[in-house]
Amino acid sequence: MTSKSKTGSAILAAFVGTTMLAGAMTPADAKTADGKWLIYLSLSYSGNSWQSEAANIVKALAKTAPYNETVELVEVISGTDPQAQISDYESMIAAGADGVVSFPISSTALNRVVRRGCQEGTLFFMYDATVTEQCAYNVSYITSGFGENSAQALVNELGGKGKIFLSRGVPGNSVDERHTNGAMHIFNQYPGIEIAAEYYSYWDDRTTQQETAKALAAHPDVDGIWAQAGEYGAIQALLQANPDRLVPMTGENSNGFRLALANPDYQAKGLAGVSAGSPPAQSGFAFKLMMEILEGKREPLAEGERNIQYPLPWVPADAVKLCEGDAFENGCNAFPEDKVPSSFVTEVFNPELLPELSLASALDGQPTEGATIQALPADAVQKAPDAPGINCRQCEAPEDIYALTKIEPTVQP
Amino acid sequence: MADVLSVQALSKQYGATIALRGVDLGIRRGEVHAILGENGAGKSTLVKLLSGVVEPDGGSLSLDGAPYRPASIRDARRMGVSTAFQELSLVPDLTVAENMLLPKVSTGRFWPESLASIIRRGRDLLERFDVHDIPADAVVSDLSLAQRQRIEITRALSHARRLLVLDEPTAALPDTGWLFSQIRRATGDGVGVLYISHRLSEVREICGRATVLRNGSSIGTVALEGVDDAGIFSMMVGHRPEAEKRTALRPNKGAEVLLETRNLRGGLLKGVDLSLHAGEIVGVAGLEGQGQQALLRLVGGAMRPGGGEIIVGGAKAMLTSPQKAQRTPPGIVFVPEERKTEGIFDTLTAAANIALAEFATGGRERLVNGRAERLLARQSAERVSLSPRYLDFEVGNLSGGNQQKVLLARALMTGARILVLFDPARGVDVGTKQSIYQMMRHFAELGGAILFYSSELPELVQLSSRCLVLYDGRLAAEVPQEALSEARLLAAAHGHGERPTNDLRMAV
Amino acid sequence: MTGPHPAAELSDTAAKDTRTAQKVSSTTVAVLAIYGLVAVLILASRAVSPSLGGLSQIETVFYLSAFLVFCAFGQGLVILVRGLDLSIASMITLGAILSTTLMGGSNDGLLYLVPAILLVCAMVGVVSGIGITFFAIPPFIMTMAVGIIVYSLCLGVTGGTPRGFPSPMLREFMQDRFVGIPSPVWLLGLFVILGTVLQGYSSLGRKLTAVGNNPAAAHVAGLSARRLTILAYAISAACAGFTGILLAAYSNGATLRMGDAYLLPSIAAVVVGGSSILGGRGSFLGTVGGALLLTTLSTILSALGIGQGWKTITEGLVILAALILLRDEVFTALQTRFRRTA
Amino acid sequence: MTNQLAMSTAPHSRRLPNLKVLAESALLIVLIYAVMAVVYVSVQPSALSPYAIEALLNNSLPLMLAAAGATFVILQGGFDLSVAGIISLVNVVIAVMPVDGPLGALANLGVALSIGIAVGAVNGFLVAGLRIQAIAATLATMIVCQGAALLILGAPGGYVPDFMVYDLTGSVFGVPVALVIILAVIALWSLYRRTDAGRNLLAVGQDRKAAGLSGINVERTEFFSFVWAGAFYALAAYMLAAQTSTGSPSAGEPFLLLSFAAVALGGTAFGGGRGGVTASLFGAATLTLMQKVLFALGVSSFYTGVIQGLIMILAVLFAAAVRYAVRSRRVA
Repeated sequence: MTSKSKTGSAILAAFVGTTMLAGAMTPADAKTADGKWLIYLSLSYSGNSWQSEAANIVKALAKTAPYNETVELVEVISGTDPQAQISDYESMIAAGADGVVSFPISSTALNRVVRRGCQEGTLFFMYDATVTEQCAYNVSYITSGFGENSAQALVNELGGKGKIFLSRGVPGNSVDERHTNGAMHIFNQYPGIEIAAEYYSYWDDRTTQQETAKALAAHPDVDGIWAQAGEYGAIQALLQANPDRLVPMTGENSNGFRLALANPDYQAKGLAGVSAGSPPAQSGFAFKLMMEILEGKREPLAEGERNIQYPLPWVPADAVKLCEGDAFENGCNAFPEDKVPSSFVTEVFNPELLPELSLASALDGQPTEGATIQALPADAVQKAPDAPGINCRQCEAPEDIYALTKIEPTVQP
Repeated sequence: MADVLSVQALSKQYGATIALRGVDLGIRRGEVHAILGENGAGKSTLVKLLSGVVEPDGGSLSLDGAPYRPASIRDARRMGVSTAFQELSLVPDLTVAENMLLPKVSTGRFWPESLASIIRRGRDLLERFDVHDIPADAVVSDLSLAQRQRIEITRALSHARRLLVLDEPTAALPDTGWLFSQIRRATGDGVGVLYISHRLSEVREICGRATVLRNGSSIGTVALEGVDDAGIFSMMVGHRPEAEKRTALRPNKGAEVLLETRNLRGGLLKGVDLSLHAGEIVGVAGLEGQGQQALLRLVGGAMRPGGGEIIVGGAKAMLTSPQKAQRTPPGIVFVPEERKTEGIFDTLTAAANIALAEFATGGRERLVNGRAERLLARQSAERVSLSPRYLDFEVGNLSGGNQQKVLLARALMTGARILVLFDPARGVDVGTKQSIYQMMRHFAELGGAILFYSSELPELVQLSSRCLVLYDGRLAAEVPQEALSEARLLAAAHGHGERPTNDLRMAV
Repeated sequence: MTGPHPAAELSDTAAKDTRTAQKVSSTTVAVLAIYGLVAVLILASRAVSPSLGGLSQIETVFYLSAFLVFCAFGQGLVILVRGLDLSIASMITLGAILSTTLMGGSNDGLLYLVPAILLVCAMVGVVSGIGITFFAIPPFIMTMAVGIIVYSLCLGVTGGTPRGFPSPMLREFMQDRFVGIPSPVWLLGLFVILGTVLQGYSSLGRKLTAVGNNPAAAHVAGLSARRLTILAYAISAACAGFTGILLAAYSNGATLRMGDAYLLPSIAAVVVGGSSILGGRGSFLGTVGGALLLTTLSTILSALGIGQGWKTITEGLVILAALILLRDEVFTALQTRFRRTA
Repeated sequence: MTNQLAMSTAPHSRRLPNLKVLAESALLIVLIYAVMAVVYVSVQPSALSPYAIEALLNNSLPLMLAAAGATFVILQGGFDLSVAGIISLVNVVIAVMPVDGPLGALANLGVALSIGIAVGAVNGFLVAGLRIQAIAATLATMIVCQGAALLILGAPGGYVPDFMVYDLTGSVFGVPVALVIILAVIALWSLYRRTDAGRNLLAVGQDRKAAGLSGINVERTEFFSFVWAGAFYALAAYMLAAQTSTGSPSAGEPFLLLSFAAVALGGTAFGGGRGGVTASLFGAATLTLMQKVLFALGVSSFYTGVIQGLIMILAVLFAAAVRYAVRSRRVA
């Protein structure tokens, strides 16, 4: 490393920063020695399909031209301990990171270090999970109404009455709480809906399967299941308990669940519902957005405006369509069983925002051959509503926070 | 009556086991009172009750006329009763001074006293009781067993204002001189002493009266002057024992050599040549720390040699572990001195303890249950006269003597022809001793060979075909059976020229 | 022996104390008490939901506790030899990932792949055991470090997304019924019998117990304490791997964190089952009882209409109550009371 | 175990380290920490900036305090899983306490310590009073505390007084508050170790029976070890709240295994009798520093675990080797 080139790049960056970013933020001034942007990809744990797909997307994009020339991406896995992620963020800031694209382990514990990073000129882009620190960008679907919309879909399927299970996420987690609050907002309107059991499935297929099996022992006559991620496990538990009976259920985006929804055999047994929920594609969107801001192609947003909503994927049973190729093309939204594991989260693609990606990107972090980075559409950024404890600290949620966006009630309470 | 302690109808039960069923005794001020009884007669329980470790189920205790019911050791000490325990209650990593002062070492409650000051106070205490050769700042784990025992006794002395309980205080002491002078000083101050020992001679020397326990009951209190040894034994066991016979085996020089060592070194052992023939019992004598421990452990495979050779069954052998020793034909089995730490498996039944030898040596895994183990163990148990009904007991609940029998039975079970025993009859009662001697002779008669160390000279004289005397890690003398006498051994043990002390016992 | 010797008579006289070995050991009582507690819980669960307390709940409990029982057996053996196996979670993951990646959704090679996977897991256990015995590394650190290393390797090799499917045959096995009872429950039964024999009624079990009870004495008695300790860790790792294989078949795929949910419960099952955490004492039947108790409890709790906070508190309190009831002191007190009244 | 075997085969070399050597055992982990710090600083010179040091200390402090607490229990031969529960519970209680300013911080500290001590006392009662195996009893209390934490705060959030968030994680007269706390704990321990209570703690861990027969109140010693532990866990939760400026009902979970790893890394023997709080503090600091070193060395993130695991094993081996060398020199 020569001091000359370092100084040169610093000057260049400072120049770019002052001229193009109009002083809205401290310019990123520390590219790596070879003139690349130093970007960290900070993960919680890469322990399930969702996490690794999200990470792979960012890795694939960073290898896609022209980022393969201009971006040095360093991946860091911090485990499940917020203290470890705090330590890693500190290290990234100390190393002069230009940007950090991250799945934050805690919505609140990281605020201090994020704040400091912002002061040092590091851009923070959180995907999926969020932090309440206002200087960070949150790219997330959380505010898009997964809970209330999927709950309404289930209520519609059940005709407004029945015994249901709530298969929740991780206890004490703000995302789980938001989803469940949204769902309960709907369920509470229908006196005919009885919550027979409520259990935590840790967003994991296997845990969902075991917990659902336990609940089924007490309530074999359940009429429907409202599930967060891990939904494919619930189907397996239902089949285990009674191979001839399925019930309407809503869940997230696993390939297994989508295939099951589209399976006529399962439909005949009673399966119906909607696949919605958290898309790994958020990470790619966050990364591209961050790069555009870093490169000056896009104005940075003012603090307080940095909560960006990612649209909620919404695939009812009749809309499931198998993909022929290795990407979402022609409106397809699921893959054949032999291509991906059932736990594979299908929503890695977004033809508008992320046309660069293919299955190889999501599975192995490989760039799609011949693809180059396409600029995000000008209107790609959609502001997310305030959600206290999720993307802001002392703020008020809008009154219509649980307004339905994807579905209309077909039954009245 | 000037009884400092009076005990009436004392009873104690542990779960289903009745340990004491009615003990009466009284100890006068300034008296040394012996408690006699076989292992399992209830002596240990009595000690525990008096010292506040456990509380009685029934009966009454009074101290200087006032009811005495200690809830803890501290409680007992507060009332002037303190105990020197047989199993030694010293904390290994603390200094002598700290151990002396436990549990309240420091004078300040919240601000600690400096270690130097604690050691000074500890040293003063030691001086007060004429202990001059043990530094107060030594760490207990660095001390010899004998030194530790003296610290244990000194600590008890320092707390004893009314009653001093001494449970086998001489088990590891090389002589009784210091102990007895301290006891006399305490009794001179009016302290009553409860004295427990298996050694009748020393009991007669220091005690005036004795209370005999049998099966948890007190049989009676006698003035020791008025009763002979046989009479005491008969009270202890319920009938008169036959006179002891000296029936040592004739040495058989022509017999096959089972084991030889050449210039064997390691630990304190500086080079020993010995040979062990089939059919003989070779005793090892020596003062404390002359390398006897190393010799037996080396031969038993429980210690790695520092040099020299061991030849077993005619071939050079590397005895790297007790297992290796057992498996080297014709087989060597070692029974260590410390029953609790290296011998028994306390929560397993006696049968399981014995039968384990079969599983350790037999290579194949097999199914077992309690019955199978009992069957396996039964024969070996018979050879050491262990009553078969004890086979179902957890070994931890058995008396020390029966535990020792279990260990010997396990050793026999291995089928090894060479037995290496470290003080096999230490701390066991008369009856058990006889069973052990009998087993040893029988073992040798059947063509086995025994190498054993004993801290009791009479035992060596009585049992050995010949006796090796160690001094400073080397063989000082080999005494043939015809020349065996306690005086001869003692002289050799002191390195030939030195004058034997008056006391006839030696310690580990 | 020839003729009665005085010594023999002496000890016979001495033996005239009335102490008797307890015919029913306190361990047996404790084991029975756990199963009693499980039965009480199941019966009481009718109050929670009318569908509970029936055969289908018992079936669910057996089915779900099978996984816990499999890995708790290994944990129990390790605890028996005074150790602790914190690598269980990672070994479950390893077993699951190996089975899905190697079998790749086909039945070919099932017969040799399963033993091969178990062997690989056992070898990892041997590594832990060697570190613990020969290098005197505390079991806690050694198994935790090995667990972290294995997990990290799984993560690196799979890139975070384990691919592949379990063998269809295994998958069917997990779903099939035999004589009206799910096949895994039969497997559980077989495993419990084998485990009980191994730990309680075999020479190996006796040797392991001896090593755990008093390692120094075991060495002097001629046992290879080190080899036996290593063996315990190897068995534990293999059991965890076995659990992983079955879990992957149960949920049709492997995930990296699938073992986490079994670490603390495997220890809890062993300890609630009456084994001493200090080693040398314990029975596998007790551990099975502990696992059933924990699983039954969570089945009931999941049907209970209260918030998660209260559920968690209830779970803790019930475990606590079980521990208080299952103490040795309670049995001793009962025994004494019984003797006095009888 | 192997140690015991090796020693039992050669009783004449059976010399457990005395208190002097015990004190030295903290030096070992300090040495390991120093080596790691040198590596870290040489790779990343900016680590020596006052801010970096302050941040590192703040980051390490909660785990250090939790490990310090666990040490009290482990020294007497026990085991305390409740660390995860107590930290979660105290953490959320602080986050929902509507107080502010230095006095508010003090009130928080008072409440935190009360909870920690109370739960510790329950643990102590269960273990010392009812004679339930420590690992099982504390598992149950851990679960109960976690449930209570969920009741109090359903999701991360809440409010922590600014005084805690800024002043307690900052510096006074150029000295980081975290460092002051660490030094205070070290001072407290070196004092406590010499008091009767501290001596009894080690004595009970070394030989429970002998300690009892020496007149030490074993139950009382056990009981208070849990109380001390609870207090330290509470302190850890308090500093965690200050550092993260919020509460989380699952805040304690990562501490469960890490605090024991820290204690073991510090050389404190599981089973009791050997080790100390200072060593555990550095054990915990080493774990945190390891995270930094691995980052600085740029080890491929997928395989950080491999390096982490190996470092843990090597650190323990190194400490054991030094201890062995010291012992054999003493014997020779």
